[in-house]
Amino acid sequence: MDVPRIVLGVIGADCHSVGNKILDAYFTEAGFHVVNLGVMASQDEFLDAAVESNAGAILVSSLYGHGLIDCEGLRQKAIERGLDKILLYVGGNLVVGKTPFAEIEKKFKDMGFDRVFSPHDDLTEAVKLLRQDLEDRKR
Amino acid sequence: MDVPRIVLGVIGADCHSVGNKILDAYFTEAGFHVVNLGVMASQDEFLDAAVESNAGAILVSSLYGHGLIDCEGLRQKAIERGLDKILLYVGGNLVVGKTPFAEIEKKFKDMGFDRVFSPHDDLTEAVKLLRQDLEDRKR
Amino acid sequence: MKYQPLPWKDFLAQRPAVLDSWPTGKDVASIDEGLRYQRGIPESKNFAKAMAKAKAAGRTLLQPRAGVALIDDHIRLLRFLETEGTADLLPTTIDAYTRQNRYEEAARGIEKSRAAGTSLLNGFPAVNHGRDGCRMVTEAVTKPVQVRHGTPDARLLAEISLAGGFTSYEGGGISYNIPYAKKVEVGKCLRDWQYVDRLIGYYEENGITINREPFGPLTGTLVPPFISHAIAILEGLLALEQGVKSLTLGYGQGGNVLQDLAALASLRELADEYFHRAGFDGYDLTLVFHQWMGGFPEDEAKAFSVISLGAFVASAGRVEKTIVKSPQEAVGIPTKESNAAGLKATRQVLSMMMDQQICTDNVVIRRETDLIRREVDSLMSAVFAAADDDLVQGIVRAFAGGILDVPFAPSIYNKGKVLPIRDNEGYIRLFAKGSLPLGEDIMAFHKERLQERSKAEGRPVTFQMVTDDIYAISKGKLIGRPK
Amino acid sequence: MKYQPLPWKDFLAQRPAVLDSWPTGKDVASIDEGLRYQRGIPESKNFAKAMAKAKAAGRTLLQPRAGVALIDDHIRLLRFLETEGTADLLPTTIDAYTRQNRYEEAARGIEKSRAAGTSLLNGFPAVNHGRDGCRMVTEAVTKPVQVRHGTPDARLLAEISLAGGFTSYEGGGISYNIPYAKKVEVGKCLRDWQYVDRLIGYYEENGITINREPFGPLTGTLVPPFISHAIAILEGLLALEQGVKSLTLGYGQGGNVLQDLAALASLRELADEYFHRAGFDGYDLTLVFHQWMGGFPEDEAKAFSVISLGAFVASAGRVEKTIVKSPQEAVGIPTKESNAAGLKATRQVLSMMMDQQICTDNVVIRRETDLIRREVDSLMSAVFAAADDDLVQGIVRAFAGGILDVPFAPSIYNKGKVLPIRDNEGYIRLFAKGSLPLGEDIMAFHKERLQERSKAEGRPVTFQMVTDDIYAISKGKLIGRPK
Ligand code: B12
Ligand code: B12
Repeated sequence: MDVPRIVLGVIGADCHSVGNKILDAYFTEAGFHVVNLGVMASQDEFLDAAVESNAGAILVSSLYGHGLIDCEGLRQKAIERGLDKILLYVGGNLVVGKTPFAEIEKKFKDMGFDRVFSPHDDLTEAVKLLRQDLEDRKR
Repeated sequence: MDVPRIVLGVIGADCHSVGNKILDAYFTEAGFHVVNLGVMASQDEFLDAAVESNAGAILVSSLYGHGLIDCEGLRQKAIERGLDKILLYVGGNLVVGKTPFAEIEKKFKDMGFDRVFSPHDDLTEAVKLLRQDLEDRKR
Repeated sequence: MKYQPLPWKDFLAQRPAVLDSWPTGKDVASIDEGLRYQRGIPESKNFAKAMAKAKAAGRTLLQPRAGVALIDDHIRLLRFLETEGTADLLPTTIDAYTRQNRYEEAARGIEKSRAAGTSLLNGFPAVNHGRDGCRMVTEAVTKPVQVRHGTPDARLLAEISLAGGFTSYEGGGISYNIPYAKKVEVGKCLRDWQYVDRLIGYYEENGITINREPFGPLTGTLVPPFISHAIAILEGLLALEQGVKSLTLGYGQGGNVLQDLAALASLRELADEYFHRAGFDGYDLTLVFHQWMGGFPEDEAKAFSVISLGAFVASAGRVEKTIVKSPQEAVGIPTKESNAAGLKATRQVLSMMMDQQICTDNVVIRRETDLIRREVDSLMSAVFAAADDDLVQGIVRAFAGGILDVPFAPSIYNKGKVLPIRDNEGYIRLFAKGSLPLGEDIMAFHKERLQERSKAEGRPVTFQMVTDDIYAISKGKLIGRPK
Repeated sequence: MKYQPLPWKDFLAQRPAVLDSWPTGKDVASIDEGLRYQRGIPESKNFAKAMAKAKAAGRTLLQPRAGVALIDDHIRLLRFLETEGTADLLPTTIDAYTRQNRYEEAARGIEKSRAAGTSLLNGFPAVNHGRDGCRMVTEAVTKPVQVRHGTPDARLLAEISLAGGFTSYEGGGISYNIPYAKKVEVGKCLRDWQYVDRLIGYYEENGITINREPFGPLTGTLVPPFISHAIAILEGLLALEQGVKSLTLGYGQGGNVLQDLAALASLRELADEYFHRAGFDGYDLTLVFHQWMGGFPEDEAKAFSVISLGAFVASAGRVEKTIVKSPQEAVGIPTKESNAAGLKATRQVLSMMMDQQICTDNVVIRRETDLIRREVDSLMSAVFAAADDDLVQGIVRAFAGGILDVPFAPSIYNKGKVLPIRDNEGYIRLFAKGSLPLGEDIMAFHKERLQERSKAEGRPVTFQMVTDDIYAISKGKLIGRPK
């Protein structure tokens, strides 16, 4: 069975590195091959890494509040780069200030993200969903 | 100048005695002659004391939440006893649970109270109002 | 001193009148039916067992206060507090009419609450709801439930609530009279509580342990530890005399952390000493710490901090239980969410502090512990001296003579001559001792400490200072300094 | 070690390029204009004076974090925090684009925020708003205002904000690089901060004291005190070298109360010792304590308790300033009300604890203070040894060699081999020391303490334990125990 490959990173000018290190360890232990860009990764870095590693999913973190600005256009760019089947996940403190999660989720789904996570979502659940979604995409 | 007389007490089955002792000291120091019934005073005790002392005002406290039940009908009874000019003040934690003060005030004013105080109102203000109201009644 | 339980035949002689005082009394005519019912309650829901387990494990359990007029609402409330609030122990706070045996008014409150769609009573009228209403409540939850009230004559309430499945009963013949009533004679109240304790002793003889908790904080307002300690120990002796075995003594937060820690340490030690000296044994002593019982700040953020500081002391003082306030304390009976918020805030502090050893043994704590000991001993020996072998008599005389005197209490049988004031570090000291039998050395210390404050504030020690201290915490300070 | 300020002509040589890096730079071309402006600021609004006064009075000042995209909104926010929140000191937190000198993106953020009617930036873009925008802010309030950011190259921001009337500047060449950046060379950043410190030294020479505050907490996540202490002291030395006189060193709450108290006591002592030994004098040293800087609980009641515990330690530790969190910390940048709630909760604890002496001297605190001393000395002497008389070189080599290593930091110039874990009482200890130059006796102690926990939990010390500890406080515990 081949190991599913994913690209992980914290987008924009965001320096929050703690969650990123935990996600790396977590998804690696869950059986994924994780290409971790660390913090302050640009959209292009995410896409380059996805192309290079032939990844099935990109997991974007944004903790510092500029998520909306930093993530804008990622889906289009992915399509331009020929990554039209790639899964886009995003999680963290995605917008500035306390906001109902449904609102946040809608905004990011409208931007082309497949799944949106709050900082308090269970990572076991995320792994399960990712596996399922990767399976579904294969077909 | 004659000393204005007032009746003070905590109505119903209410045992909160701390505020009552403070009000007694405060109004006494402010120049009133205070007839203090202490806690657990019935409507009749308030009215008897007012008649006996020829008081200009009755200051009712209710802290424990049963204010609405305990104060019902006090105005009517006062009129029946011939105390038709007497001022009725009430203060404390007047109803069960956190409630907008405007609502509470309206309820007690509808019941015939002249002024309604929250537990956090300034006592200096209350003294000022009482003096003014007593003056006004005289005319 | 002679300790002997109320003879069972005297108990039975009183009983019919007690049960007759309200129609629901007849449902509990058979004590044995109540015992059988209690035997069916799972261990995990027995309050005494929970307290004993907490003691063995060195854990602090959390309990809120809560009670509303109607059964369904009350059940919803308790369930919310045990799930969302993760309360370890549940309360059923009784309304103030029931506390005064004014069951008719309670009935009216129930009616009005039904009509209003919200509770117009400040608690659960357990007598009116009767044995079966109580059973509905205690069966609906998974945690042990205690009756919390403030009832001078709590005999009928005890009969009904114990048969109704409650496994702990708060109160005592002093602590539920002096702060809670105006005209109840001290002796009458003590005798009515002998009945309650005897009933619980009977349950105990029959294999059912009901936890008993004298109400520690009294008026909740600047009560010096030694006064509440002496009363707690006296009520403990009275309960043990009647056969109570699971005993939880209480203390209400004073606000100075070291004084509070000294108070908790000394309460545990002194109680055991007095109980052993009186010949009692085989009982299970635990402590409850009440978060600040005086006036709270109106602002909820500030109220949260008062709650957290209380939780901190509960943790450092290693008590078995702490009673939790809500951020709405100053305003009104809390919503269930606000009540749960108080629990969650407390839980966070307790679990963050759980494994930490905070210095509880230092020179200051030893100074205060020693002071409290000497003060308690002074009061206790005067009460014993007045007793002529009859503790009830001793206590009656003690109140009459001001040997026992609770600050700011409403009872006309309380002298009310004691005035507490905080010293310059916030310790609760005596400004006026009334007739408390305290030696000159002790009073010299109190005086010296107050002079320190007087000097620091540049004003004499007067009643104004007492008033300022009463308001202080609600205004965001510990000590009521002039502006 | 040779300490000498950056020569003024070298400073001036760099300056044009700095000011040219964004159009608003030209407004501050005349340093003297800035000085003149600062001279007009009333004393009551000078941050350095406020800190010195707090020290003299033994008071703890409260400061929130806050910053939004637009000037008017930012002013409204600060005013609310000083009135409703009764903040003693005000912040202006800078947005994350500005921190990376990405002024174009900041400009876009300003535009989008205007369009959206709400701040889409996580701070105030002071460079884009320029000198006059800053003056509008600092003039609109009555309290001293500090620039709080996280900017590796903070030269332009310093020029603009000081001319703009700010009287305190946070950061440092290590603390605003290693936790805040990924690819900024250690030496480059230290030199850019020499520029900032030199500018402030120049203000000082001209009679304007600007307060400087290295950022103590670093990644805010289980940083052992000795690591942040060593870095704080190094940044202190670098600032003093450039002529800074008002210096505030910081420490972020670790969660174990006694370790935190030991950390605060040792930071003050050690800093003074190192500064004096380096020949510095006539500076004013104060301390700032940051309430818990790691992941917060989502639930606001629990967050309030984390805030209160922090306030408790700030008070017991007698720091001059504490930086306050809000109950919305885990969720997002707080509303002004939530920010004020954090301040009010903190104020309540501080004023209730103000006059109380909590035991800060006991055998455990002495053990920990002593440990921290030995650890700091180990790091410092290794840095000095690597320095060849040039502290900047010493620090560069220290990071390259792992003599300095910040847990969980994003910088590629940080080895990232140090792993902290809490011991069985919640003290932060080392699981992996990486290349930190710590002696065997010290490591033996750490190991022994962790084995105690390992035994208590019946599981080996692994990375899972580190992860559990990172989550613990946000999940309502201090120590990440297995379920
Ligand atoms: C101390 C206290 C007690 C003590 C009282 C001891 C004693 N004998 O006095 C004890 C522990 C015994 C107690 C018992 C109970 N209490 Co109580 N108690 C308090 C507490 C914490 C402080 C009260 C106090 O002393 N404040 C200090 C004084 C100086 O302030 P004050 O009482 O508010 O009085 C001032 C003002 O209100 C104002 N004022 C009052 N009346 C008037 C009148 C006029 C005309 C004016 C101008 C001003 C004015 O001026 C006073 C002086 O400044 C309050 C909550 C709080 N405030 O933080 C709850 C509180 C009043 N209690 C409450 C309740 C419900 C009870 C109980 C029923 C038990 C229960 N269910 O929890 C029993 C009552 C039994 C009975 N029969 O009355 C509730 C009332 C709820 C409501 N209204 O919705 C409160 C608000 C707590 C709460 N949030 O649940 N309590
Ligand atoms: C520690 C911390 C810092 C440290 C970071 C050190 C470092 N290098 O990592 C320091 C002090 C340096 C810092 C700086 C800043 N911070 Co900060 N910080 C925090 C804090 C307290 C904890 C973050 C953390 O480490 N949590 C622990 C980890 C394990 O959790 P996590 O980061 O949430 O990650 C988990 C989940 O989010 C989730 N997740 C994340 N991404 C994804 C993606 C997918 C696909 C999935 C499934 C899950 C997932 O899984 C992760 C692992 O469990 C948070 C608030 C909080 N959470 O309590 C604020 C917070 C994130 N910071 C914030 C801000 C604004 C900043 C600053 C801009 C300063 C400021 N204005 O206050 C700067 C950022 C500068 C920059 N360039 O980025 C804000 C963001 C506000 C918002 N979104 O509205 C927060 C929420 C605080 C607040 N309420 O204001 N911060």
